[in-house]
Amino acid sequence: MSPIVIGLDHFLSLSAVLFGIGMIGALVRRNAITVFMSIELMLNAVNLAFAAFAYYRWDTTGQVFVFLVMVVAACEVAAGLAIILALFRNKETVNLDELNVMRW
Amino acid sequence: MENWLLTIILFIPLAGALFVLLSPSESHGLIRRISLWTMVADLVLGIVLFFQFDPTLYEMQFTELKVRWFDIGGLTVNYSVGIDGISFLLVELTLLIGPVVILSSWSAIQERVKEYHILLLILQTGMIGAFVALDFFLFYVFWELMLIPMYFLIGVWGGARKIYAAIKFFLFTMAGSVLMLVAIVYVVIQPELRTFDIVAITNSLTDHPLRPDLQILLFAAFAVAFAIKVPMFPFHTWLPDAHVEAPTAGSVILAGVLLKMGTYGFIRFAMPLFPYAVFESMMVVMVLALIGIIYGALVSMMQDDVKKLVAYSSVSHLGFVMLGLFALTSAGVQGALIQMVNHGLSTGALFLLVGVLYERRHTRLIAEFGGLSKVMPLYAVFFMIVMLSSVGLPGLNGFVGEFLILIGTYTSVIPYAKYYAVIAATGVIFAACYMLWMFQRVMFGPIKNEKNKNLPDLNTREIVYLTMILVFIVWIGVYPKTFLDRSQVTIDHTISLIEKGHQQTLAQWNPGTAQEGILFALKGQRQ
Amino acid sequence: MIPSLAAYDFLSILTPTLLAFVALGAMVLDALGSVAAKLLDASVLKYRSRVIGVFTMVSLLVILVVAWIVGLPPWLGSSVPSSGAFFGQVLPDGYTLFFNTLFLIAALAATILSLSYWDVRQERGEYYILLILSVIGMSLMASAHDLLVFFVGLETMSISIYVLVGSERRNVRSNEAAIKYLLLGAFASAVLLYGMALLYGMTGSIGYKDMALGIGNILLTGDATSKLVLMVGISLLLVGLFFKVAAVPFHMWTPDVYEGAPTPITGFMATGVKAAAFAALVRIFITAFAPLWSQETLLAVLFILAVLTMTLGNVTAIAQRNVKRMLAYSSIAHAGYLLVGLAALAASGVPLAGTEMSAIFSSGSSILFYLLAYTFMTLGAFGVLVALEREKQAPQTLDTLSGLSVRRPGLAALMAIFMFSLTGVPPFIGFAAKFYIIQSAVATELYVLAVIMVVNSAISAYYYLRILVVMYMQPGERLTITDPTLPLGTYVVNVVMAAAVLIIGVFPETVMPLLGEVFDKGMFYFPLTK
Amino acid sequence: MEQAVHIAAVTRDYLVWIPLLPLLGFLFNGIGWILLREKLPRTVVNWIACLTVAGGFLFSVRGFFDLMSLPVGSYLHQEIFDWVVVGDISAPFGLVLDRLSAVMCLVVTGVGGLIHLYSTGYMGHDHAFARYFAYLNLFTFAMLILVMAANILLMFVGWEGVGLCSYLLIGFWYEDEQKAIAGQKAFIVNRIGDFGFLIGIFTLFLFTGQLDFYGMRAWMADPLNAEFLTKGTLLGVSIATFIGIALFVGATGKSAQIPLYVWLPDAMAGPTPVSALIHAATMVTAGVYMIGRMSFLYVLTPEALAIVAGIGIATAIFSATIGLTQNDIKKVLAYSTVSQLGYMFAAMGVGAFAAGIFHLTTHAFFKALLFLGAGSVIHGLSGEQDMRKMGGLSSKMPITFMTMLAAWLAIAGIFPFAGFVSKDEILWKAFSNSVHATTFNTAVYVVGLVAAGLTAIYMTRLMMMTFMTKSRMEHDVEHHVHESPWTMALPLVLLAVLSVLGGLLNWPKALGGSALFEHWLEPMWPGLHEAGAHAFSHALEYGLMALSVGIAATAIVVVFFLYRSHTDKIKALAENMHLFYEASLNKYWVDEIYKALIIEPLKRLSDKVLFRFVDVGIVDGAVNGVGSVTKLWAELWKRMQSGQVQTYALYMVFGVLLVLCVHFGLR
Repeated sequence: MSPIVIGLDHFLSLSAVLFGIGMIGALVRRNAITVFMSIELMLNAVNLAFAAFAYYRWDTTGQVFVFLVMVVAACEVAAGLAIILALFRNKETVNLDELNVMRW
Repeated sequence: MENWLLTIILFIPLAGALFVLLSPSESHGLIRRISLWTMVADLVLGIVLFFQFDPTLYEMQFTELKVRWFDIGGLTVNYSVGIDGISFLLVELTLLIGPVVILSSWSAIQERVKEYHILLLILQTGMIGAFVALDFFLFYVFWELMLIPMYFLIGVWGGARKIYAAIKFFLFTMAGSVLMLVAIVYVVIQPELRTFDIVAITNSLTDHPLRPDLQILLFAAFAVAFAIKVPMFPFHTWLPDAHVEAPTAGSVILAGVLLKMGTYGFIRFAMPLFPYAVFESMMVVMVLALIGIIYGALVSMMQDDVKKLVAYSSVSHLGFVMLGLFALTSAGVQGALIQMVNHGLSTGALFLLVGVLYERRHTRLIAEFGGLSKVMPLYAVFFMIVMLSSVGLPGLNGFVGEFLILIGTYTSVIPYAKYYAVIAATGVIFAACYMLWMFQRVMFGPIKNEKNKNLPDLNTREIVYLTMILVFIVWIGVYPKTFLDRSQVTIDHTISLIEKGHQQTLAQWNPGTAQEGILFALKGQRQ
Repeated sequence: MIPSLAAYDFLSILTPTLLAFVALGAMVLDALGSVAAKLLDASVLKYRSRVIGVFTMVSLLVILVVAWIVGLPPWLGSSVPSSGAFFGQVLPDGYTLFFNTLFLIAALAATILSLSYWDVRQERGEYYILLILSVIGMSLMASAHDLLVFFVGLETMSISIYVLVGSERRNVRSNEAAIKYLLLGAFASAVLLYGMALLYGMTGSIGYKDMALGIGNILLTGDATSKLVLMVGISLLLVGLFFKVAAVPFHMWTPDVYEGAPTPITGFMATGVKAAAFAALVRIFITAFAPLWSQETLLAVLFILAVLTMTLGNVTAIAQRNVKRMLAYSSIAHAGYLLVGLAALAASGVPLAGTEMSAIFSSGSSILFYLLAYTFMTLGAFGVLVALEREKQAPQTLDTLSGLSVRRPGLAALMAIFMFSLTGVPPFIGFAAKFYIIQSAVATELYVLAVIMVVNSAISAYYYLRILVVMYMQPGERLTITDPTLPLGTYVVNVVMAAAVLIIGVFPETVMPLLGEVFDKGMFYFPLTK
Repeated sequence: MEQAVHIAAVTRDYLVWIPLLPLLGFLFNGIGWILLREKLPRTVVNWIACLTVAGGFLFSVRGFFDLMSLPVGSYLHQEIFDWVVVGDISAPFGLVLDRLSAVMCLVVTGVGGLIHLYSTGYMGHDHAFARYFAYLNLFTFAMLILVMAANILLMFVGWEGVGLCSYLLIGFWYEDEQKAIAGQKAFIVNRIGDFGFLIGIFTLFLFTGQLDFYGMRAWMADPLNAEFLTKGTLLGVSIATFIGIALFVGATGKSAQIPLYVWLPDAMAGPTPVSALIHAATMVTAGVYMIGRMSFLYVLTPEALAIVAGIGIATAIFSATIGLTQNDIKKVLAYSTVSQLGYMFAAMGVGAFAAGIFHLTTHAFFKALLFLGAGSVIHGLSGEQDMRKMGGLSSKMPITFMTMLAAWLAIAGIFPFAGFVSKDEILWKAFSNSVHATTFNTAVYVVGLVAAGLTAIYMTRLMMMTFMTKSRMEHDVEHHVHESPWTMALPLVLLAVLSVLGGLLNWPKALGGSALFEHWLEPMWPGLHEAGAHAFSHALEYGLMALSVGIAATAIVVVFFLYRSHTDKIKALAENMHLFYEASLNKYWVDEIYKALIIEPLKRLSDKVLFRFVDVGIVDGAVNGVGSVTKLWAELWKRMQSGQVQTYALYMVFGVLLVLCVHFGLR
């Protein structure tokens, strides 16, 4: 029996799975922070895909992209946490179900 | 001057609006005088136009001024205006109505006088523009431009259900015209046309018509827009509401000019551009027109509100016009055109008279009145004459139009023409019924209602503007030649265009329908 | 090889650079302000943000002027396509110039409105800095010729906007709007990024030009899997952009966020953000996705989304009583109209260099024109709202507007103009814009789309007119005017917008040829050759 | 088929004055009334009114003599201006005075003038006298237009014009709602007739391409064309017949024939002189005149003529039976008018055009006289119209009585009064003419004879109840009964003379006369030689005359004695013939039937069905329905916006799936 060669498809599948998990998390969890982290997970899935492609194409662009995504993610977290904090000050909760002052 | 005449006429009201805008809003007298003199000046120029207009030409006249406006998708939109026999009469009508409405609202309108007059003046420009525009884009701009002032006139100065009426009016018209917009765009970007020039398009499309099925689609798009304005039977329900709620001036303009936009659109655009569709849809249009005639008359018979009665009678009258247009005979179309003017005059006058009553009694319910001839004899005389003209009494204008339409239809070679004419002719009977009955209930009999005991009779102002209309009611009735001559050539030309276009369609596309030869069938009938 | 560093290559980043300096200046002012507050007394803080605001306003104006003075001549002058600056990652073309102008106008208006909006509320100095940063992002999005730059721009813009939306920190609605926008935005960016990743993987590049070539090759020679993955990537990328332009069903955030955000920011988002998103969208369409134009499926997607967006936006707007929320739905609807233009673009044939492209040009320029028109109308409308919120610091509903024509005739008249323009009635700019879109749609034989569009504009008449109804035809509630005199700025904005709406509406020639230029001559870059 | 006389038009410029003068009178009085109201001096109005008509009369006389001097077949003509001239439709405003219209003009202006004079007295106390005379002049104008019109379209102008005036004059005292409604009824019923008339005009123009009378006549003179009209069919009848019937429908309206006669009795609401002028002498005879005018068409279509004759004679007998029992003096006269008009149509129908026109003339004399007499009675009794409240006036109002006596004998057809000559001519023609089958002719004759008898009966009844029986007046009324002033008496006398001697105008050959009138009109009727009389011996003619006179005389005598002495017998008679009596008294309930079968259903249809159901319900309902459906969707989609972030995200996911599906599903 020949050893399994880890190929591009595997990386991609993994990243797809991660992305899916992150998406589901973002859809089902009710705590704003958790949802936020799920979204970070999606971003990381993307990073994985980029990295994989970069590696198999032997092309650095992808890796550069990964760095930028990380930076952007960091910024988003920074802004996001600040906003969540402000919200918590006013509403004493970060449960997304209770954020429905504005609807219809 | 000559080249600019039309443009000046077109924009004088707008200039007037500007002056009104600049004048202080509390000095009502000034505002009213400015607007009045603007309209009068326009009317005077209209008289100049009357004498400079050459009745022997069917081509557009006063077209010298043509300015490039802007390009779109490689096509040039021009500012180009002009009139031929068809638009000429309607423009003159509009110019005549102008001062009348200002006078009619002299004392009736007391709040927001400034805005009111600005809107009236803008509306005037819009209406004239729609009649004189020779560029499709320009036409559409004016066509829509009329909506805004009318919308406000109904909505701000209207009656109890004004908002409903105003929105209904706007949405109805808008819904119709947007489809026309698409159709217009489709037509102008046709590779063989590639222009907004109405005359050029008309000529080209009668020489090389569009594919038959396309013609029918486009015709439908145009027809709906115009049928709503006319209004033809199923699309008429905005009219009673708009009329009843609108202030007197609004109703007068609505009946006097705006409704003519629809019929004008048919004869100017829908019919010459899509001649094949005209013949294909003839049956439908005719039947709708007939329904309009009978139905409008019957419904108006039982109305308890005078304005509503007159509104429904408009449906009936405009039905006649449509009948005449689609009869495609010289007499029929000629009659239709005259009838447009007649309806503008007599129905306009009717609304003015109702307005006079409303101003005095603040009600329009027939039951509230009765025996007015006793207290308002002069009013009774005017009312009587106008009523008779609307009934179509020979010697007054109404008869000339209706007779020409009916005989034009009866002698037309289109299928079932005779039946159409006969059925339509019954409308003349019903007209007598509802008008006379209304008149009898309002003017005759003893004065039942105490409030009517001492109503003041017409004052000078009212006499003046009513007389302005009355003159033409009699003139057209006794000596219609003045007006017929000026449109005859154009109308014959237009009809020939439509027939030619139809023949061309049959020849070039060979749709293989039974329509062939309709035009020359039955010619032997007169052996 | 070394790319040519011709002077105008740097025009592409001129605006962002200048803005960056302005932001820096603003920060310095901010810092100085706080220091001064420490040294002197806290009362200084009251003026700090005002000062920064004015500074921002002035410098935005300057940049606008500079951008034109410096940008216009080379653009009109040259006919050679530039390979762009930074290895062709950004393109210094008329397109960029146009959108920079748009963004600057929006930002300028937003700044001025903010000045009058905030001086009756408490605020922080970062506000204007964030505003400037978001403009930098937008500018990058417009000039980007490379997914990387585009992404950076996008995020720069988005993150600043997130914070701006939440800048009324004491206001629950503001917070809620911010967090909703943030979460969904991040979610959308993730989707977008995933699409980018797949595209990169398939085409092996992130530059639009090379991507176009790659896509072309795959379509010609690729196997099924790669085609599939490619399509997934493209779809996800589009979805990310559709989110920003608020196309149904990616619009859900719009009403809430627009309602919660401070009104000037709402105006800014409705115009700037939407414009930026469309800038990127059109650019990617014309360059990177050029080979796809032959694909029915892409057209189908646009078709369906356009119909959904227009119809849902317009119909739902009817049910709204809160004016800001209503305008939010109306902005969705207008995104729909723009999508019609995009569909027309996609339907006008593959843009091979050297082929007859008048159709492309006209539909492209019609999109630009519509964006311009939409910017003016919407900013104007929000300007009026800002003015009203000064006298009644509560969400403006149809009830608070009632009788406005008596209370404030001027504002009412302005509002009326903007409403008619949004409805698309001549002689206002909205009509001309719609006309251009319809024309291009019909020209590319998208008749159904055109008809649906006009029917929709008829529907839209209903709710736009209702504002006129309450303003003019209903007795007003006797509302005591807290501050009868509006700051000059607001009036200036509103009047200027109204003037633009009227003048450009009557004379489209004032801008249209220029927009044509954007596409047909100059430096716009078409990747494919026969 | 056109006979030898060669038609030639002679232009005369004074023709215009005939209608123009009354028009001027109308303008003067009308405008005067509008501006000055009662302040306008009464005498001026009177003079203007009468003189203008008199002037018209003089010009008519001039035209008459002019015609005499001209060769047979030529007619006077004046074209004033182009009226309706469109495409191939040419209807100039032109007047024609030929032998036929000359007669009519003389009648209209002559009798009309007398009635104007009479009115000056009759309306002496009315405050709106200026308005009255304005209307009266306008009527004269319109009637003259009708008579002198050179083309059928212009005739229609007059046709509707007189209708208008009758509307105005019936409703002259508009404060009384009933009067106003009566006027309205007249106008609308006439409109129904005019509908037919219009159709006639259209068809005529469609097939002949002519509107001008003499143009048509010339056109039909061409055998080919005539054949085209007779052979060609429309809706199953020959074109000529179709046109003939359509035009006759108009005539039934204007001249109050079955089924459109219902307006005329109500029309008595107007001032009595008006009834005399419009609803007896002139307007109502317009239909007869029209048929005479169009004779060249009718000779082509015996079918149409048969219908005319049938309807005419039926109307004659029908309304005569109603006249028997009416108690309102004017109502009796009204129904008698209807009946007499029926006679005229019968005459036209059997092709005895001259006889018809002649009866028209004599009838104008004696019926006008009867009305004026009745008017003077009413005037004298200060407004009383019910005959049961009269009686014994012969002594109190001698002039009125004497003159009415003449009229009575005339209409009853007693030798040698005018009525006798004209009526007998009709009966004889009906018997002898060969246009129709003999049976038909005989039927017409017999019915006519009966109707003549009935006429004698109800007229006698009227005379008895009014004048000769003992007074049944209320006391205060009786107190100031007075003979009318000379202005009213003079016309009575003149008309009486005419009623007595009018017969001489057309004294039959059989009685050694020369039938002047008939010869005078001869050139007007083309192609009647074939339709001429069977050869009958004079003896037969004498016999028939004697018969009719005898019938009339017996009727008179019987009724006279009944009313003189045996009033109880009358009651008994009424009792015996109870059913008939009721029916006749209630005019056979025709008005009620019309109301129930036509008017009410129409009202219900237009109100309940068309307006409330169709218009408000369906059409407008649909419009508003669209609106509310849209609103419904709006609410629905609004609810989609739950406010929960993750649902939004979920929608986005759906969106992604949608996009992917489109991408791949469409493969």
